[in-house]
Amino acid sequence: MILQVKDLEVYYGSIRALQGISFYVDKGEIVTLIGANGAGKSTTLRTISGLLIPRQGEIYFQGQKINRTPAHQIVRMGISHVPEGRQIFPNLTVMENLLMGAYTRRNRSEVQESLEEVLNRFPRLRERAKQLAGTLSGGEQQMLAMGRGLMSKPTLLVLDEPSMGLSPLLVEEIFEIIKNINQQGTTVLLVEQNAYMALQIAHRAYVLETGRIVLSGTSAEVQANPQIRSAYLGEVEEGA
Amino acid sequence: GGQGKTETQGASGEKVIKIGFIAPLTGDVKTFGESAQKGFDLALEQAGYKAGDFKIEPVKADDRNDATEAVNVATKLITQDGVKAIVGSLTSLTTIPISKFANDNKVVLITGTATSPKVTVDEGKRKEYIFRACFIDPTQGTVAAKFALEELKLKTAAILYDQGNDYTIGLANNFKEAFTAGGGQVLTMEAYAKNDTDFSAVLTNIAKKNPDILYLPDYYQKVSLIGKQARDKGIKAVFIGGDGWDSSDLDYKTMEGGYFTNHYSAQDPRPEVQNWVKQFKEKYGQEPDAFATLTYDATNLLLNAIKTANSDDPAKIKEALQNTKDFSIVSGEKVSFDENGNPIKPVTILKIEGGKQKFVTAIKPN
Amino acid sequence: MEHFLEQVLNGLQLGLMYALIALGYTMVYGVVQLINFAHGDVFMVGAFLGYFGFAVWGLPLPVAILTAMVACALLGVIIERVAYRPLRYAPKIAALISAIGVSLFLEYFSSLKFVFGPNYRVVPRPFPEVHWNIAGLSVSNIQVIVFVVVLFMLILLQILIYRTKTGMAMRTVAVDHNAARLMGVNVDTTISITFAIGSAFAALGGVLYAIAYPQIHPFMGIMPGLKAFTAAVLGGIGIIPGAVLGALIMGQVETLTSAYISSQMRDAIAFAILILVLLFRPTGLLGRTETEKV
Amino acid sequence: MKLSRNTFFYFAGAVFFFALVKAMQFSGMLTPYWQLVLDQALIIVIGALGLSIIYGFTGQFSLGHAAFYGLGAYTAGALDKVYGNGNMLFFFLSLLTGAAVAGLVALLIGLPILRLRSDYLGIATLGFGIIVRVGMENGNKLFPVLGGATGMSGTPQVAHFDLIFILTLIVILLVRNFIFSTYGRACTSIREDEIAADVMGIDTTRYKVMAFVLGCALAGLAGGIYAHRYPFLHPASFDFLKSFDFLLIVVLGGLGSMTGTIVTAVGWVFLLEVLRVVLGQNFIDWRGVIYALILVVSIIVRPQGLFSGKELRLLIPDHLKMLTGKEHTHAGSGN
Amino acid sequence: MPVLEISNLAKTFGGLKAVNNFSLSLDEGEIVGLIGPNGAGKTTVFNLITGLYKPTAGTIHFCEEDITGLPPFKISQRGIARTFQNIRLFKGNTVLDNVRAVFHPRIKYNFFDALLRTPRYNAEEAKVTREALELLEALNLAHRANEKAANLAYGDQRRLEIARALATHPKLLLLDEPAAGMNPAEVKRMVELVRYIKERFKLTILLIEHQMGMVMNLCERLVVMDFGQIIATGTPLEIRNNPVVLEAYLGKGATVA
Ligand SMILES: Nc1ncnc2c1ncn2[C@@H]1O[C@H](COP(=O)(O)OP(=O)(O)OP(=O)(O)O)[C@@H](O)[C@H]1O
Ligand SMILES: Nc1ncnc2c1ncn2[C@@H]1O[C@H](COP(=O)(O)OP(=O)(O)OP(=O)(O)O)[C@@H](O)[C@H]1O
Ligand SMILES: [Mg+2]
Ligand SMILES: [Mg+2]
Repeated sequence: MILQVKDLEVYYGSIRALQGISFYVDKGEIVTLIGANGAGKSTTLRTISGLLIPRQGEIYFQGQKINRTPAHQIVRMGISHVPEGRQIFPNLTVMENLLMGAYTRRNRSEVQESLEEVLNRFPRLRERAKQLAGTLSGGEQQMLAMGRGLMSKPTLLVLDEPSMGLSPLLVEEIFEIIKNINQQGTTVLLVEQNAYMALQIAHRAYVLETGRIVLSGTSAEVQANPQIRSAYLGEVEEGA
Repeated sequence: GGQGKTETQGASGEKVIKIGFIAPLTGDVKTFGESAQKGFDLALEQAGYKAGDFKIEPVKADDRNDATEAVNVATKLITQDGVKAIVGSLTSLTTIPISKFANDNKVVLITGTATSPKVTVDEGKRKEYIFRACFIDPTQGTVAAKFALEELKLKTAAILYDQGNDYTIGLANNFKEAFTAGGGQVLTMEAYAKNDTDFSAVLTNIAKKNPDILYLPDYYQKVSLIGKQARDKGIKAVFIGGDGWDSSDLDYKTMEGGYFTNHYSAQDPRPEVQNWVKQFKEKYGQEPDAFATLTYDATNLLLNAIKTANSDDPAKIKEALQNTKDFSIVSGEKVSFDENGNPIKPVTILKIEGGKQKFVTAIKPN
Repeated sequence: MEHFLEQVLNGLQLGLMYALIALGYTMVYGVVQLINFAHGDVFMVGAFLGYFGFAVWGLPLPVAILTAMVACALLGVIIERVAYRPLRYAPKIAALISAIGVSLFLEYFSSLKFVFGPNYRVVPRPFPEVHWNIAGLSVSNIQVIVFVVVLFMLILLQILIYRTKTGMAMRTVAVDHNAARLMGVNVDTTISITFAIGSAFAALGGVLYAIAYPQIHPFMGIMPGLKAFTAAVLGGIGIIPGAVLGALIMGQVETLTSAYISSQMRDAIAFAILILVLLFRPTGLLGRTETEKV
Repeated sequence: MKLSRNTFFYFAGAVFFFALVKAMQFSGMLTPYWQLVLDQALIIVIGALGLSIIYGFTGQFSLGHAAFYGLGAYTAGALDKVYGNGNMLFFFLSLLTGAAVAGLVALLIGLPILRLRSDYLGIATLGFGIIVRVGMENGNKLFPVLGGATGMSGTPQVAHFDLIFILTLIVILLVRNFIFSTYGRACTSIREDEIAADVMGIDTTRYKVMAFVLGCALAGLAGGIYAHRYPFLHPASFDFLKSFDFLLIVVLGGLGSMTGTIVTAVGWVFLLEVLRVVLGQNFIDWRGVIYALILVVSIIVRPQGLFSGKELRLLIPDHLKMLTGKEHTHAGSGN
Repeated sequence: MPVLEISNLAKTFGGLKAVNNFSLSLDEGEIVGLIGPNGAGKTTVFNLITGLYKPTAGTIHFCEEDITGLPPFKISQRGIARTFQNIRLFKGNTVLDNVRAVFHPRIKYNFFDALLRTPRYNAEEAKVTREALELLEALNLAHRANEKAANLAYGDQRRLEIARALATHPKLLLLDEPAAGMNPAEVKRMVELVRYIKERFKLTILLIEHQMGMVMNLCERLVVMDFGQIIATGTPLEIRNNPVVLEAYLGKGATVA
């Protein structure tokens, strides 16, 4: 178990966004969290990466308790979180953004290696290396965010809706990349609206509803669940 | 505010008169206000907090050198604390509005240092309850011009003044008028703003004109800065200024050789002067400046009037003040008031020499 | 002509003085997007500490300056901790109000008797002033020192911000704290460093200012602070070379206006020019004119 | 036009307050000093409401408000001094002229500079304030009556509580009516997102300028009243540091809240005077220190301001109340 | 008669030709999909139509009238409304006021009516409020009318943006990725919604969307852009089988619901 979350409760002011959720991620897995808008997926990820402090519950990463560790230290421990809405640095160039991803790494040649790797994965970014990131289109920004996330060579890559706003071709590509990254040994925790695709590449899935986990299992099991098919995959016609 | 209140309610049944004191005790000219306060305190202390049959109870207030606050504070002192007379405030900016209020409410007000003619006379009408211990703006400018022309025999002048301060504007304008009338030539008149620290542009212009005199009618801290930069620019002119120079914080080294008009000279052997300087030094460990001296004089003039009237009726105190005859204060022997509430006293001219103020002459203004 | 050149030199000196303050101002703004109105007052505290250092306690000048810089760096960090950090995620204007409060606090507190006191103090020259005559123009050693220091600060800041990791961290913090955190940046530390450097530079500026214009008092920071900030805006706020450019222009405008148009109108004309420049370049001379990407 | 229910209660409240003040005056509880402070507070309320429109509701950062306050003061003061004779008609005419002049100047300067954004706009307005101050210092060269740097005295002191109170009531009502109209909504949408407002059909330039002109005219009106209540006008009373006073009132009150602006304006004026009384003579030099501390602490405790975006029920139009709970929200934190 | 007629539109940023030689004509009542890879220039086209960007070349006619270079608010008043790729609501204002604000150009009382609360003001305010509430009702947001827009859930915010756009009484509605970040079930509901509003408000719609489920279901005609230029147009069926589009945009395994 590389990541374990126990009875997590998180509040925004007085709003209880997470109502006690527990789940785990094993080494080498892709685990996906799916759920409607506002279910608490992003909140879960933000709590894991230390941006939010839980009121209740525990988070263990590689056996270490991290629910009170500040975000900048969690990065060093090996969790890289690619946030929802990209959050790239618009006033930095594409290259600088990528280098920021390796902010915690000291070994220059290794960083250079990762950079090459990322630029090969996203040739578009190489073309735009000197452009200010703020003027990239939506999809380009998403690629940049992913690339930046990979630059820290994480043990656990946490992805929040990486396919949002991307063209179908790129969505496919992104999922390819995720699979690829995973095959090369990085564990992935993936939040996706695009439940089809997510379930296709994930080993296991959890379904979140208003701050609770309502279903879990292997991807196949979850995908087979009729309620899930209607609520998240839109396959059964509902009453208008 | 409360000091002394308990005493007044004591069994003695003494008669009490409250005197207000208004000055900038906070803000950027707090240092002036504190000097004035020292003068006020020392005067009361020397009088044993008594004038005639009356015990003096001072009520102090801060106006932050702000016209609005000054009016608020004067209203408080007059309508709430029941003061019968006020010493203050320091600058014309605050004293003009409170003098109107005091006069309307028939409370005596005497300012140590507010020089604008508008303090005592406005729109051609004399505010009967208002007096001052200093010269009005025209006096010093005129005397300085006369002195420069007749005694120093200097013929050309440049003037540099603060465009936002009516004290310096008043002196500058009157110096110019008198100097020109007396046959001198004002080569240039330049202004700066209150918070300026760099005067190099205008000083460069002045240096080119090479005047005999650089007239600097501002307070000590500003003229020190200007003087320094003027010398750096190679200006050889004699510096001349007004009572604003009178402070131990003046940069004596820079201002060496300059002359300024003042109310008195610390070397004047008169006991009033010597006592004042000595006691001030003893009590506060420093030399008194113009703010302290004039406020001290103003307070003493007021105390004398209360004693003479022996009444706490402001109308009577006002009468007594107006009729002050040959009263000796630090800034003048045998002082009386003219019909506008301005003291009739000679202007002293001092020279900065060897890092000290040196008495040169005293001139009676006409 | 020589006269004109002399005025230009006067303007240069004034401009460099503004640049001295504007650099720190603009750097802090660049990172935290806060008009730190207290900057001018930290500058004042620096001037006082420097003065006490070399004129009262008799420290050698470099030691006095260093002491002032370290003390002000600390002061800057404390101000940020106490007055700005609690407001970090509040609307920007809240921190601005806090900054006005801190500015007033430093002014009024400093003018208390047991602190610096309200007096205007004359600052003695810590070293003799030397004038050189170069092509008919008089140049003083103080002017040269100020020039060198501004240049040094400018280069140092450029290197710091664009060539170091800390600088990159600052630039990310400038945009988005959470995203910066996710990169492993310690946001609190980065902001503290920013304030420390900005305030240390303010102190350095303060001491030099007090040597050039040898008089200090608790309210001395207001006007230079305001002018320096204006200069920073003129050059494009948050942009380091912009601060110097803006400051030099302000210096020239003020000086040449005083010299050739009217000394009464100086501030009016200086600010009128500022407004005019902004109308044509709404984000300052070197500011990026960004069309917001919709 | 029928009086709506809450307008009725608004006036009822006003009458009650007025009666209270009169009773306190009569019984001597309200000394002329506190009366003056109250009058000053009302004057500041009017001026601050002006900035509230400009910044609180329309989001245009202005650091030059005191300049317009001064323009109104000088215009109204000089007019009444020269042409008036203590006559009420002239008093009102001069007030209106003062407001109009401030508004007109705002129009001329606002048209070009309101294109600027946030801090750039702030510094431009601040600069304009300094230009106005230089103008005041040299105004006597054109019109000797203005007195220039030596200040202007002799303005007729005809404003008193009754008049100021009625004017304040009217201003509050008019500002309320403005805010809760389509014009007010146009303004708040500009504050929230100028680009979206533009794309949704709102002429942003026009309403930014309108808000600026209105707000500055109110500052001018307040200035005019000041000139008739305080006997001396001096450029120093209207310099840029005074603009900060208006700004902090509006922010501490809570952006986008008239109620907040009104309460804080009154509170601010009284705070300064109460501190004077509380500290007594011996600690008077702590006044500035404590004032500064109160400022910092209050903004830290309530960064969104006292009433951010909330209004007293009294100020909300009836037809909106039916939709709402106790408090109506019509604005955000507007950062 | 075409509602919108764009000819040879171009926009460059520095050296980048974001839109180039772009021509498009929309007939009344059409729903046309504008698709293409990220960075193709789709949003830029919207920005050009709505006046946020001034075109480098080309003209835009709306209902026969040349609107090229008009300021955004005037274009809106002519009858073009839009939503934004990154939601841009009046966040601090209430849901109701988000909608009411944009009634502004059509309000029939003047400044003095407002200041004096004349009967005209009262009547008109009541009317505007009623209409706004009806719109919110139609988009299933009426129950949140007095909530701050910022407090709405993401999906509600998307719908509020549509409600606000409708409140300008547009003839032409430009939707920029309305279903972004929604799961397939939610996308389906969005499709229903767009159909519904198109009928009810008699709209012509230009739709940018990457979710093929939405585009293929809704649109009669698709325009595909790449590198600022149109690379293909046609019915969904044609586009789905267009090799160029497959290559540039859809990808081989195009999943279409
Ligand atoms: N900063 C915040 N302040 C207050 N409430 C918030 C904040 N962020 C999220 N919430 C609330 O917390 C709940 C969970 O939000 P979260 O962003 O985690 O949802 P999500 O599952 O990621 O949805 P989406 O698919 O829209 O990204 C929602 O009800 C949301 O409104
Ligand atoms: N304001 C701007 N300044 C500079 N470049 C810009 C600007 N706006 C857009 N661009 C560039 O124009 C190109 C087209 O951008 P646009 O946003 O129109 O793409 P898009 O087709 O909407 O993409 P997506 O589907 O990802 O939203 C991009 O390469 C982008 O970098
Ligand atoms: Mg999310
Ligand atoms: Mg787009």
